[in-house]
Amino acid sequence: MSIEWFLVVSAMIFCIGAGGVLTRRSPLVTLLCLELMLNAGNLALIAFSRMWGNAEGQVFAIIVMVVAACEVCVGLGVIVAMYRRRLPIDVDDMRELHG
Amino acid sequence: MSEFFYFLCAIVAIAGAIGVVALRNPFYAVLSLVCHLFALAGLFLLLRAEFVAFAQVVVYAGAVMVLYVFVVGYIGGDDESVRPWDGPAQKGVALVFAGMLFVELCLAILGSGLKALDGEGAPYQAGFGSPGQIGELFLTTFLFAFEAASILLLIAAVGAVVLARRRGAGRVEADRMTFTEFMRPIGTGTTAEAVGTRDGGINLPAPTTDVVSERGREQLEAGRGERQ
Amino acid sequence: MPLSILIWLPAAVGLVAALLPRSIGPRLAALGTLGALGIAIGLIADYDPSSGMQHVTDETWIADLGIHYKLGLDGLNLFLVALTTLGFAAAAVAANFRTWERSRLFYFHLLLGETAVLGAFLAQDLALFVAFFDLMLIPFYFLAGQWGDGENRVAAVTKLVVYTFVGSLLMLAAAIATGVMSASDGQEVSFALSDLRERTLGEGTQQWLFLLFAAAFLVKMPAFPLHGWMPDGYRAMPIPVLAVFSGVLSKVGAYGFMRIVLPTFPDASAHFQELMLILAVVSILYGSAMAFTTTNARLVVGYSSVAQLGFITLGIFALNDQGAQGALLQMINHGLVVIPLFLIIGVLAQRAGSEDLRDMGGIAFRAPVLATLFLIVALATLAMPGSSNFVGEFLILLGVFESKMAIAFVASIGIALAAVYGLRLFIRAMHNRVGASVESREIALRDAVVLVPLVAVILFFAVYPQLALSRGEDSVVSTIAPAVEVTR
Amino acid sequence: MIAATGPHIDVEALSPILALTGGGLIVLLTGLLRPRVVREVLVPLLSLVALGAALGLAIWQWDTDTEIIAGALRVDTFALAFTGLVIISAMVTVLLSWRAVAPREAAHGEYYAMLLVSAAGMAVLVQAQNLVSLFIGFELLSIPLYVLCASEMRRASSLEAGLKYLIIGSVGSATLLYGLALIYGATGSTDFATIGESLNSAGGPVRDPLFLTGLALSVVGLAFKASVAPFHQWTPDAYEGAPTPVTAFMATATKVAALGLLIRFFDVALINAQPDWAPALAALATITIVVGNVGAIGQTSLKRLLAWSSVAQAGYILAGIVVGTQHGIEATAFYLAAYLVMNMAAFAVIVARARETGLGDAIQAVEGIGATKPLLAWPMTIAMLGLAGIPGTAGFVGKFFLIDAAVDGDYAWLGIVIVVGSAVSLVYYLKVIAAMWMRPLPRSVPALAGGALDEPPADAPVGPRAAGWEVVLVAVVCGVATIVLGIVPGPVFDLAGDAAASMSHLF
Amino acid sequence: MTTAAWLVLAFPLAGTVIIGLGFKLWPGRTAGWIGTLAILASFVCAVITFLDLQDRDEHHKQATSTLFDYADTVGVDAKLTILVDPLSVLMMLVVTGVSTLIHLYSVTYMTGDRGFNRYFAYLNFFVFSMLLLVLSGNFVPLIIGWAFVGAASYLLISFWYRRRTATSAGVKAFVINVVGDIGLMLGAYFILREFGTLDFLGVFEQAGAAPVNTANLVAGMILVLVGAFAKSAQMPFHTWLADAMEGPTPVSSLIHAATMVTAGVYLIARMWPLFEVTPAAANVAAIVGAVTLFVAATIALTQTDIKRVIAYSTMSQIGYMIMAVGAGAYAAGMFHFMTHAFFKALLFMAAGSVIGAMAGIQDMDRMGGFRKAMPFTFVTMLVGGLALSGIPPFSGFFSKDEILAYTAQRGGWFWILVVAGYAAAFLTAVYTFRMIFRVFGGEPVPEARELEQGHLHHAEVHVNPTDGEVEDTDVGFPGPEHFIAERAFPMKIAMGTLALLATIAGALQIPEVTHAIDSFLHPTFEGSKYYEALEPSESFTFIGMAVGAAIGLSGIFLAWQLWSRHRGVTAQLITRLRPLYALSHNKWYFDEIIDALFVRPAAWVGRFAQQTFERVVVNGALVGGASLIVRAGSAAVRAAQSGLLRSYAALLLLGVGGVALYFLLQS
Repeated sequence: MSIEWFLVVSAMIFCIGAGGVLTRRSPLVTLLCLELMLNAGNLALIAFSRMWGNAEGQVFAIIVMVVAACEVCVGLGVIVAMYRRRLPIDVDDMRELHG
Repeated sequence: MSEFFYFLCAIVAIAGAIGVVALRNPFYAVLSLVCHLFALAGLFLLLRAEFVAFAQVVVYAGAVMVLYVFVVGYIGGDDESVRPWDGPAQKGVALVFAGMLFVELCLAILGSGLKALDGEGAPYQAGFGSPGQIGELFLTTFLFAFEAASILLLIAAVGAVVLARRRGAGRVEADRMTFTEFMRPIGTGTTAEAVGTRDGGINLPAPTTDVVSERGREQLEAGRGERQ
Repeated sequence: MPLSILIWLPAAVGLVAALLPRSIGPRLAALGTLGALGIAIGLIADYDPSSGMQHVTDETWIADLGIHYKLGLDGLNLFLVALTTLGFAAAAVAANFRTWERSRLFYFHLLLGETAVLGAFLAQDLALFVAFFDLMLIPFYFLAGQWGDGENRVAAVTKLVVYTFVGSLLMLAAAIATGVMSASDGQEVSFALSDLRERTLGEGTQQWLFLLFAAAFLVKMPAFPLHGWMPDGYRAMPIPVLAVFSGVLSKVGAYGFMRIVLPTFPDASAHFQELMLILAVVSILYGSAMAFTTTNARLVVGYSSVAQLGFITLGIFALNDQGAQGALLQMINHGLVVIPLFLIIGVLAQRAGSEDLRDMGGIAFRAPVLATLFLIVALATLAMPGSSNFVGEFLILLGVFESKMAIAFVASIGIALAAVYGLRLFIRAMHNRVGASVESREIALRDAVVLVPLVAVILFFAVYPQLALSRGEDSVVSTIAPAVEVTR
Repeated sequence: MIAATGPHIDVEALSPILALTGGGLIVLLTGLLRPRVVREVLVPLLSLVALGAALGLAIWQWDTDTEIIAGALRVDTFALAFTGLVIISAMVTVLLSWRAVAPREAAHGEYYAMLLVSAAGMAVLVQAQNLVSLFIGFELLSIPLYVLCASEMRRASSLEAGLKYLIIGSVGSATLLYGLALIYGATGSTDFATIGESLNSAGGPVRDPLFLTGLALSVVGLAFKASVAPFHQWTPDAYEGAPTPVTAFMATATKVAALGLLIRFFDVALINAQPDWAPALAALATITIVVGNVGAIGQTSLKRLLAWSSVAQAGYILAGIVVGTQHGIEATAFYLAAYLVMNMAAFAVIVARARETGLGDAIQAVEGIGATKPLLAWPMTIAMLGLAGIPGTAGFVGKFFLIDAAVDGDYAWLGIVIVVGSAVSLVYYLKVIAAMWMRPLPRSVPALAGGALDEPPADAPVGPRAAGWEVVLVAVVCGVATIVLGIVPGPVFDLAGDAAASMSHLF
Repeated sequence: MTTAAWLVLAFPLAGTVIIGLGFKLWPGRTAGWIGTLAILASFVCAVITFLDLQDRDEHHKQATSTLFDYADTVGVDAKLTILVDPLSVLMMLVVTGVSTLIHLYSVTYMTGDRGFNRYFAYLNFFVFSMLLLVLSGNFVPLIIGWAFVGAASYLLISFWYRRRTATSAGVKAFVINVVGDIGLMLGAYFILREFGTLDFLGVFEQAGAAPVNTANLVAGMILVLVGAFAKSAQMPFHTWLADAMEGPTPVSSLIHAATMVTAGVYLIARMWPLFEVTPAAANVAAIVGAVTLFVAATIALTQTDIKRVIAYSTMSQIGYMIMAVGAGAYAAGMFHFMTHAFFKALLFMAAGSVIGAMAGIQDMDRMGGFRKAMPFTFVTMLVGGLALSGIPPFSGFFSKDEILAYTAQRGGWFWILVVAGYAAAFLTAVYTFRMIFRVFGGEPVPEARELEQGHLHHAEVHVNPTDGEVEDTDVGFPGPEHFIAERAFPMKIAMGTLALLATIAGALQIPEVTHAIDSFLHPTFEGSKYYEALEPSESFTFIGMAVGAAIGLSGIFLAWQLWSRHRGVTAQLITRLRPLYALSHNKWYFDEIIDALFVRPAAWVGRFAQQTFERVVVNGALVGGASLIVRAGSAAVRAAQSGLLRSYAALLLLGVGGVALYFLLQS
């Protein structure tokens, strides 16, 4: 299996994630889409690390996992806080700030 | 064999991704993400990244997703309502943009002059991607990243607590107070309380003058009025 | 050194005055301006026409950019400096006879303005000039915005500032480009005018730089059709401020042409000569036409200034000695007449309760002194032979006559038109029947205190314009020499 | 079995970052103590101390030029200069936050800890020497900011700002990540030095689509943080929603870090490809200047206005990077310093007025203060004039320097774009000045002479209150600094010169 | 000798300053006497200068003196120089002399006017300016004097500035004079370019050598002529003169009859060396003079305002002079200038006296039968009239006929001019005696009767004679009192003296008998190709004189027939010759033409600029357009800032795509 195949898959996942951010209104799901994008990055990293035969990519990937986890928990924290304030959990309703 | 395995994982991964984007119910979306992650781990294995794959399954598909499920459960995972304005148009736009990006990325990947790209990759030497190698890298070359990541995790946790901890109505904390009052410990709303050890109930609706007060609003309206 | 003192004295005094109690501050400010005037007169007295640039100060300001704090006095700016100090002194004294709320702030801004204008006139470093040129406007923004007349003064003055800054900032870019591009590789970048003169730029470069500079200066003057800010802006300003603004600041633009554009971009100046001349002529005719149709006394003077600065531009772009000399003299003259004109209009507005010519009239009989002063100023404004303004226009038109005869003929129409609006202003205010709500009163002593000296200066120059001409001649000729060379 | 031997750690060079992170942890722990005096006095004080220490160490290390921790970071004058700017901005932020609402809401210890860590992240970012530390620094910077944005949890708009910033920000960092991945793929290394070698080596992938795309994506990620159009849209919302001190921090420090990294990226690593990327950057700069300036017109919220203006300013600064000359770097560094003081003065005044009136950051809050509060009115005026680039202020010299660099690098037209933008910007800067000096004091707003309180409005737990001396102090100091930088820029120029010089011999 | 000349200038100036500064102090008529004395003193100095000049030998009757450099820079030598030679001395004498008498006249005439002091300040200022004009030896002072007299005339025309008619007339006069100044200035440019100096003597020396009719010089001299025409009310710049009658009568008599309006004649005579090398320009002068003298005469026939009649006759007489100097008959021109100064000033004074009797009314239709009531005025008016109509032995006879004779001597088409001259001479006699008969002949009007009873008529309410508007009583000038020669001694002296001069002045230059003027002026015109050459033959001269006398007498006879013997015939004539009458009565429609050609277009342009251009282009396109663009952009950008997170993300992705695309294209 040549590396390109993996890369194409990762590119596809990345774009799907991006598309998800554009389509989904629930911030929860938006966060999931962000996860997708990061994972696409991970896949690419791993593929390249395989390609060059050095493990730097894998290390990077692990760091990315950490980062992803952090983003998730902060993101969820905000969502919960909004829920506590009885705010609608819907990105289209967050329009107090505009113009 | 590996081809079959590759296609299996790839298809599942992509399907999972699509599921995340497509399924209206957040709960299902999470589940399909989990599938996606498993498939991805498979791909990692194909790329000889055993440790990463392992971490992926344990940390990611395990821990993180559980967190998700909790939150979804907490705030109620009911379906997204369909709004009149984000019908096909919105999806179309999304499709176009994502598609454009995909095309560009493919151009980049396939158009690249790097020979290695359509090779199997560098010859495999033992221990590649093994926990040992990764760990060594973490303790040598990427020591700093490793430490920094720990700080990052810490601060993220703190942040999450700050954001998500409970708050009830409490007594107003005056802006000025006597010295003794000032020195006397009271409910402060720190992490300590957030995790509910002591007098967690007492929280302070702190002064909100940075917020536009009602009276302020009236004045603003008045102001706008006389400007127009 | 004396130049630095002259420049910074007003700002310093203004700062001190702003900290002193209300009773003393304004008086001190007026004294400060008078002090500056004194210094300027001293400079005229010990000026030596033969020996070029004098009292030169040259300190490195920003070494990394090759910007110097370089000042110098020569025949070109000598009398303009004097005019500036005179104008601001008049304004400060006149203002002292009125009460302003937050008066100390008022004088602070006024004197800051004086410092900026003096700096612009005395700067011998392009970057320094640009800095002062841009700074100049800000105090006037505050003056007009806070103490101005009219309901929508803020909008008007904002328009003024933005409009003029479009020009000024374009000039900023052009100035930097000039400095950088003129430094051929190996040379240290320098903005000193003397260096820029030596380092000639390519024809094409000169041309677009010229246009940017011209934009700034024409807006500042203002010249047709870039005077859009003028009507509202003039209406918005308090009279003493307006007097200096129109009398002094507008000259900086014309001065810039002579000091910077002609020596630095000689080829471009020659290339755009016709364009500028035509623009100037149109300004003259258009300004005059507006001046004898508008009924607001301020705007009559405002538009007449457009015409007068048209004449000055004409003289500058005659690109010969006569024209330049005339332009320089005319700058001084116009400043000298416009300042008292606006002060008089202030007095008239008090009498008539409005600045509209239709509401004025007939106060000459009860106010003969005012009428006489006004008459002298009016006749000087319309460049009646025997006034210094006439000498200025005589030289200007002579210059144009020598270079582009046809334009001289067209421009001379402007003189006749000037007679029309000049007399119209005077008669509508002074003669005919007494206006309905006009209170026919003689000029008050406090107004006379300011006006009489100004008129005296006008009369002096009318009798002996040679004073300015002889002092200016050498510097003017040598400054514009590069451009003259090109046209030959 | 491989014997793992840890790399040598140059503690001296690392010390500024250590001070920041360590300080963050200490503050966090101190915040757990309960007496109010601790939370409201000791914690900010400790943060200031930590920052001060970091700044001192940075200055102490000024002339070092080494790679530390196995090439994870590069500590050189440039990095230290930018770190210093970040730290200063953080110190000001601490002062502005002292009596603000946000820390009480988010609990003081946590609030200041996050501030410090974020600052540390920025320091890492500008010192990063390989892709991994770059990315980690990027996240270390962002994640605390997400939280800080949302930290005024009683205010819906604060949460909204937080979530928007978080989601868009994460998209940005995902893009960055993918870009970095591609770069790694194209060069086979995460270490800048190695990347640089492979790029400059004959037949290197400089023109390889894989690499260029990676470059594009990472540029976007960074441009996003510097709020360069068209990646600016989070800026106004986040700035308006966030607590004002946090806004001040984001507006200044984040820009410093992001642009610092952009400089390393383009003017050092990719300097050989300058003809390729310069036009794109120039185009982005133009768009940014235009969008920022027209966007700011007609805003009634001061924070929002400053947000748009910060977009425009980013455009100006980008011009310094476009030309890719040492002169340009110098100009950028100087302008960032000027920009920092000017904005801080403005934000300090906003904080003060928001506390004194119930009007939040609406422009009405500053109406008529010229007559009553010179100590606030003058700094604001100077800041506005400075941002507009009026002579006598740091802004003028900075712009002069930038245009000078642009012309010098044959981008004269960019210089003209800058000045046209500045001319337009006058419209809204003057609007603020006019509000302060040329409009009467709104009748119903309590004028607090010397912080004398009158009856607070019924609906606010604590009504209009004194601005607090430290805020006024910040305003005045920054105002004065703006003027001083405008008249004697020499010293700061020299520092910027050192910083730029230290870059020239990197790759 | 130049010192005396400087003093001539100094006294009137001093008078102006003294009267002006002390305008509040001077009681009663003091200011008037100061003014008169000042002029008298300068007259004395003029005489002294004259005597000095006479002492000099033929070839050194010329002196210049420079006070200081006025504007001496970059090749322009504008010095404050005076040139004293016979020509300027002659002018000096006449100007100061007549002025003295008119000041004297004014002292009573203006008594009671609330602007008495101002009046004399202006009048002295005028004399100063006029003397500066005639004395200056350099173009710049010449132009200055030229403009100063214009200003003075403006001030005095709109002296009664409560009258709109007066102020507008003043503006008209001033503007037309400014046009003249511009002409003079541009002419000076040409001369400067040609000869490189503005000094008269310098120019004249080189002029002799200059080639004939070079385009530059012709253009220059024609521009100079514009100046002369504007000042001397020659066509088409004459319209201001009639309106100038708004001024007090002595002003009309001094400025608009005796002195200022003849400046054009002086100028052409002064510039003779240039005109002789540019015959083309000189011919233009001669022709315009001829046309003017004829047209003006026809207009004068039908005017009913007594002052306007005299004004048009002034135009016509100046036409004669211009024709003369244009044709090269310099001495004749100057001679006629002198005699004209006498009798025309006299006529105006007499008219003033009549107006006084009519309590400010100037309309001849309401006059009549004053012969008995005011004999002195009648006699003086008669003397003036006879002189004007060229009846021997009155002065006008000799001067006018000399002009015609010399012009005829040029031969060729100049004969046409001569014919016009004789025709106009006839008309002159007619309108002059029309005036006299209508004012003094016929049935006495009530005012006359009242005066015969020994009481001077006073109107209870004063009205503006031009438009019948009631005078502004709050300020109340013109003064409530008015005077007639019969009752005011100073007026009598002034008029008497002038009457005497008007009678005998002709003796100075009787053909074949005396050549006083001729020989006196000779040094100035030394080297002129006409001055000696032009010498009409004896017989021709006498035929001319006979014809002239005959024409004059027949004109008077016709006038007697029409306005004294068969009154009322004129009415029929008018009905019969309606178009001619209309043409003449409407002054050949010059005002209307000029109005249509210049005034209206200018006003239209002004209105267009004001109402349309300023709004549409200057504010609309430039200011509004720019701000519109900016605001539109702002609206767009802020609309994009919708607050919708997903649209932000979309734009971000778009940006990503764009940037990525750009970089891909770089590969």
